[in-house]
Amino acid sequence: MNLWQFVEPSMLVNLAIVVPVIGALLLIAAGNYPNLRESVTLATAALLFTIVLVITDNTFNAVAMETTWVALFPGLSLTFVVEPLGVLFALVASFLWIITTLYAIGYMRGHKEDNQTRFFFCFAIAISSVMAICFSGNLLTLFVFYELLTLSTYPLVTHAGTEAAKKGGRTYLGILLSTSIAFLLLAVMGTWAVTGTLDFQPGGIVADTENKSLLAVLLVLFCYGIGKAAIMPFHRWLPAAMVAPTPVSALLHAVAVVKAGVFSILKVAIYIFGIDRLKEIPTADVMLYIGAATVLISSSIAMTKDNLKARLAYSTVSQLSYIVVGALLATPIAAAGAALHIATHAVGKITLFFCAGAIMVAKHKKNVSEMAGLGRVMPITMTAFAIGAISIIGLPPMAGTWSKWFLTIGALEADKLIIVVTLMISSLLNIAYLLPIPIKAFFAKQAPSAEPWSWAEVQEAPLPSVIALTVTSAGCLALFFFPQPLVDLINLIPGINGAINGVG
Amino acid sequence: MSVIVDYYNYWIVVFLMMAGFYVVISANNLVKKVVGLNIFQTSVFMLYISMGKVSGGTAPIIIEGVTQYSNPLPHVLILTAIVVGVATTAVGLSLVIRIKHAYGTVEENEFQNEDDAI
Amino acid sequence: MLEQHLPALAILLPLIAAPIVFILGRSTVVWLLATFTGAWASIVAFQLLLTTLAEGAIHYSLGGWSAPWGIELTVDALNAFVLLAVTGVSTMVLVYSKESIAKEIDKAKHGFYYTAYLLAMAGLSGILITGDAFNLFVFLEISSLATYTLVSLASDRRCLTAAFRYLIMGTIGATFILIGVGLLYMKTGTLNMLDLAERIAAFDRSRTINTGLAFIVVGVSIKLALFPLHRWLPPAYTYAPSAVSSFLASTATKVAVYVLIRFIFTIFGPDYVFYDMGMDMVFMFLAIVAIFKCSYMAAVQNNVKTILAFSSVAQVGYMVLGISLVTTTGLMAGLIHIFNHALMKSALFMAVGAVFYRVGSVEVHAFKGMGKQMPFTMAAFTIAGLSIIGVPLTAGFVSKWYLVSAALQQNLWVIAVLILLGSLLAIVYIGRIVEAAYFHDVPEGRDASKLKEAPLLMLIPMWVMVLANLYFGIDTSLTTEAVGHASEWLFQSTELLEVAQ
Amino acid sequence: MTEVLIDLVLLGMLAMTALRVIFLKDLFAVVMLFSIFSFVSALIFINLDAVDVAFTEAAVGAGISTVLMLGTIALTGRTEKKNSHSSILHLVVVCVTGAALIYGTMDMPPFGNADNPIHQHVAPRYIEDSPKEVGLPNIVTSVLASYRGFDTLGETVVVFAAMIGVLSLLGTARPTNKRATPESGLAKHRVLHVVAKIIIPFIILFALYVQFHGDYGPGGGFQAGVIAAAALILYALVFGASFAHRIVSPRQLEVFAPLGVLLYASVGLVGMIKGANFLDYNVLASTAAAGQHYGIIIIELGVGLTVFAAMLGLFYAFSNQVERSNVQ
Repeated sequence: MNLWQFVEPSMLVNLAIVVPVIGALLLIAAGNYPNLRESVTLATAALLFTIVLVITDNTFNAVAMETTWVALFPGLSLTFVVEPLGVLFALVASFLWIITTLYAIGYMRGHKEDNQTRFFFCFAIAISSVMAICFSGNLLTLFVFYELLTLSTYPLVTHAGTEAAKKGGRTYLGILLSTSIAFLLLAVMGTWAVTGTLDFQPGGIVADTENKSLLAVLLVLFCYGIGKAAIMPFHRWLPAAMVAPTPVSALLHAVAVVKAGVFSILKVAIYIFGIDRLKEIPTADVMLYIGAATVLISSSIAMTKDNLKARLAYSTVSQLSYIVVGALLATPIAAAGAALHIATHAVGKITLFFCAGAIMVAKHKKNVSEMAGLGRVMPITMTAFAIGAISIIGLPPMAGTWSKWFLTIGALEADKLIIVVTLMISSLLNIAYLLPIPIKAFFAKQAPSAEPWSWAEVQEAPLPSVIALTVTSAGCLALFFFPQPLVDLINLIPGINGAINGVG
Repeated sequence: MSVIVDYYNYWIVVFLMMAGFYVVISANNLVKKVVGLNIFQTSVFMLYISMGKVSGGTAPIIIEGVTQYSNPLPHVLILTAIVVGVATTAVGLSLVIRIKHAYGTVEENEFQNEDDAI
Repeated sequence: MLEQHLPALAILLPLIAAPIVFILGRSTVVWLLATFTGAWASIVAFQLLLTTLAEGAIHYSLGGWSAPWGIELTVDALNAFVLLAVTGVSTMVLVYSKESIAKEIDKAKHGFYYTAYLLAMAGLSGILITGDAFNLFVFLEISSLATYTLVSLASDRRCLTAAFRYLIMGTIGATFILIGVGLLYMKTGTLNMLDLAERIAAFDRSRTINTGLAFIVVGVSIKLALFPLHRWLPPAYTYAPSAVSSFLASTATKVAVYVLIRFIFTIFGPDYVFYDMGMDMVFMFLAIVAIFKCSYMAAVQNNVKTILAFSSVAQVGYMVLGISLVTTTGLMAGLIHIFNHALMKSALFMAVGAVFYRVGSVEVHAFKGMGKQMPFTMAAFTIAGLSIIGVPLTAGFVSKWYLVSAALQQNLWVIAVLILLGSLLAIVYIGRIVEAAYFHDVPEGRDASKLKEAPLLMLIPMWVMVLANLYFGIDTSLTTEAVGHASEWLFQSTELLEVAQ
Repeated sequence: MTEVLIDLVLLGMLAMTALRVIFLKDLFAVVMLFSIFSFVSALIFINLDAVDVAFTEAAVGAGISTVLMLGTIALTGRTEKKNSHSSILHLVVVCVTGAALIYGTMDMPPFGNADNPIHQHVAPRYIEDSPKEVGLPNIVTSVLASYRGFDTLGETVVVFAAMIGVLSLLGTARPTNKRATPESGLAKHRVLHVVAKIIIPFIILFALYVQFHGDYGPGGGFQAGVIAAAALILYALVFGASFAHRIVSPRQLEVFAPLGVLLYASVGLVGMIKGANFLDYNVLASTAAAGQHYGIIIIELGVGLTVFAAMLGLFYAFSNQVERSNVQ
């Protein structure tokens, strides 16, 4: 903590955005020396995490942090304001960046990928954009960095350069860019035209707006404009993005990018519409049920996928809609649950992706059907997978329990029984498509090999990768037993106001 | 009747303009297009000169004892416009010659078929 | 001493440099002289803009004869702003020209190139600054004749037919303007723009004035390639030498848009044009059709220069759309897009020219693998392309923002949606080229080792334009201040006239 | 009434000529009809008191333009082929445009009425004050060279631009080879030789007269330049281009044309140096009147020089093309 005590609190926000960029430039300079390059990346990630920790500390101490860069238009600037929800997301993203970097080093080397410098560079730029999204003080800033995030992750998706990668990249860019320009920009500008401001304010900024049907349209535009939230039918980009190397899928398409989407929706719900006002908007319910439908449909699709990453991708689509549903239920507890789900789903899903990648590197297996009996060869990986899967399903003693619990309570509070039922069915579906994988890995009937299991059989992925997935699976457990810090943070969000004090 | 006396000049000029304009847009031969352009422009010059006329006036060169002169300003403008016209004609005709060298024809539909038109 | 003569200098610098360049012939000195002239003219334009922003309009009576008897140069925020864009971009294209025309134009004709270029610049500056309707016609013809020459300098024979078509359409347009100005003159007896405005506002609307308006609008619309009068533009931009395409795409049509604005707002007054004559609906309809039809046309072409040419017509649609909204914000959007579009299109055409320099073709397949072979060129193309699409932090985003705001201010949600959908089409046509550059290998039979990065003298101006795209996408103070002043003044002036009435 | 009658007859002739042009396929006839059109227009201009304009139209339209067109059809063939595509759309466009114009004439000030706005505003000052302010009896020259001198500078630049365009397209005339010379021109026609030798000096003299007398009567630098060019064109036609090149070579023309523009502009610059606005002649000499006089003489020279060089240059370029194709 002492590291940053001489820096002004507001300056920290700038640092959080700029440090990854500097790191990116440094690692380009170190491009020809892989060891140096990766040390730079790790160091940057660690540095960023410390910055975010200090910001978190300041948030608890109610130190106001904001900074303005440049006025893009008269009365509209690129502004960054720290608020608890953003801090939560920043914490998750920056912490997982360290782990992912560690993992990526093992993965990329193990996989002998080309263009590793470009890979790490784009990765750092993407993280910088995510930080900017976390701390954005108005919708314009959010929009600007939302687009930057799309563009900076595009080279990562198409990293392999194969025909499939190109096709995936086209879908990725096409959907994300189109929805954001056609819907999100329109929504942002519509808000600007209606209210005359774009600042995120506690309680929302549309309180004085009489025209409800206009707000209804705006809400739909926001929900679909934020294509990164992957609400059906604009979810196709996420499975398409799975052609990327696994670390990318892990951090960006389980954590940073997709969470940037649902984070934006949460932020719009809380700070633009305001939770109270949201209830009165007719389309909130419509979008709520579309979200619920997305939860169920994509879970069902996930079951049909044999490719592990594709299955995980559809699982992600489904879980993202939990958060959308939480935001649109428009009760404080549901919103808190949604916020918490950002963190809990992140650790769970990243663990699963890490495992998928580790299997790919170690055994070159992509499909679920080939993974029977893998527990003998990769016991650590498969154990981690089981932990992650249970967390995603939402069973104790894993982190996912809490967020699903609050979401369900929120749905009950809002008198939306259909949503409660949906959540229950979805959990069952989760069990159906996730749990069989570790179970078969450990207990499937193998070809008659009477040999008792021994360590000699073990063929794990490279050490850095194994460490990474161990850490995240430990995280799943830790967040179950010690969720209090995160809960405290969420309680600071205006509109939630300590709604979930009873936990722990 | 007075309408005719007042405007007959303009009407004929309009007719001339449109004749020239028609040749420009409908002619297939590029030389004829340029001729049409010239007729079009010359007729526009006549519009200007017509408006400068004052009945009973003389050419705008100061002579003792004359008080009624036609308006000199349209004349000045048209002097300039004539020069602009001949300049355009010269460049246009040079292009026609080069097109003849390049395509062997100056009929619009023939060279359009040779290259895929945009 | 020169301060008081700035308006005259803006025209005279290129005008006097042109004959000198022609006498000097075809050496490197000529290039230096032309570039120097361009740079000086840009500085003059910048000074003019600062002066007008600080002190208001400048009037300069040529020959010492006051208006309306003599010809007056009138500089206000509007034309100073456009002048800055035109001279600035022209200068950068001049820098770029040296290497580019070495490849594309016969060495013996380089002297003609620079002379015609400077004449075109002088003509465009003259159109922008003059305060006299007939003088505008004269400068219009100077710039037109010079551009016909420039287009015809390419070695592809198709440039000849393109130039001829351009000449016929351009001359018809100019003659229409001449007829229109004649009709106005007939009713008012004056040619000075401000005097015309006063007298038109004072007279009752008459059929003659209506016809004059119609002819001027149609004539200018030909010049600015407003759909459906745009047919001359794509071939001209496609077959002209790359440097010329870059120059024309970023200046000629922009100046024509300026002329449209000047006639509508300063001379006729928006009340008359839009409320009495209902032209706003016509413009809006044509602009929307232009955006979609020509963006679509751009998306299906195979020649990159044709793609960019159709894109230009579509972008002109955005400018006209801004004007047709008849609000200060709408006009600001149109004006800002004049400036920003000049920045992006010049950069794009420069990048295309650089590829032509190495590959010798501008078909989309010629771009395959260029991302690796010519990284700086293709990066420039990509960034400028993002600007066309309207991605945040580029100049194109600023234009789009104002345009959509203007539409929303008027509660025209449909228009706002259409604007945004239109920019999706830009993703398609830019995306195709970018994809070819980055995701394909150099085709078989093309020696990749020879496809090096473009020469520095092409890269530098290209990147200056790219950086300008980024700069004006982030720091919009200069552009918004200028267009804010300009559009407020344009609307105000008509109100003032009404009060006087 | 006679004026009106003459006007009507001439306009009728124009209308017939224009109609013939539409339907004729023989391009030679079309060009000659255009020449007639131009010439008749010049007569109408005289009838409408625009003597300077008439002079110019006759020299340019009936003269230079016709020569250039004839040169072109000599290269491109003299008949227009049958036009296959439908022209109904064109007819509609033309009718709509024409209808708009007729609609516009409905509110026009009556033809020839001295109370029309254009005779009341701006122009009166030219008529009443220009003899004092500029000091020339020919008001057109005063307005052209002084009040609207900037237009005329522009006009000179247009001519220069046209020359640039034509030369870049057709190439600068190369010295023709010796063997081609006898066939070219009209070398065998003795009568022409004699007549030309007698006429050419007078034409040049006339050109000089028009150049310097433009202040007092119709004429000026532009007309003078065209006439002087015509003298040399005649010489080239009769004796062959290579002889004409010996008098004024294409290379010299390429220097004269820009020099004329520079001469014009420099008058303006001197005014600027002397502290007045660009093209303000009042400061050129001790009194305003003398200043105007000097200024106008020099700029008219500039115009004359550029126009002469450009017109002759155009002719050289065109005739060079014709000769080259003859040689082939």
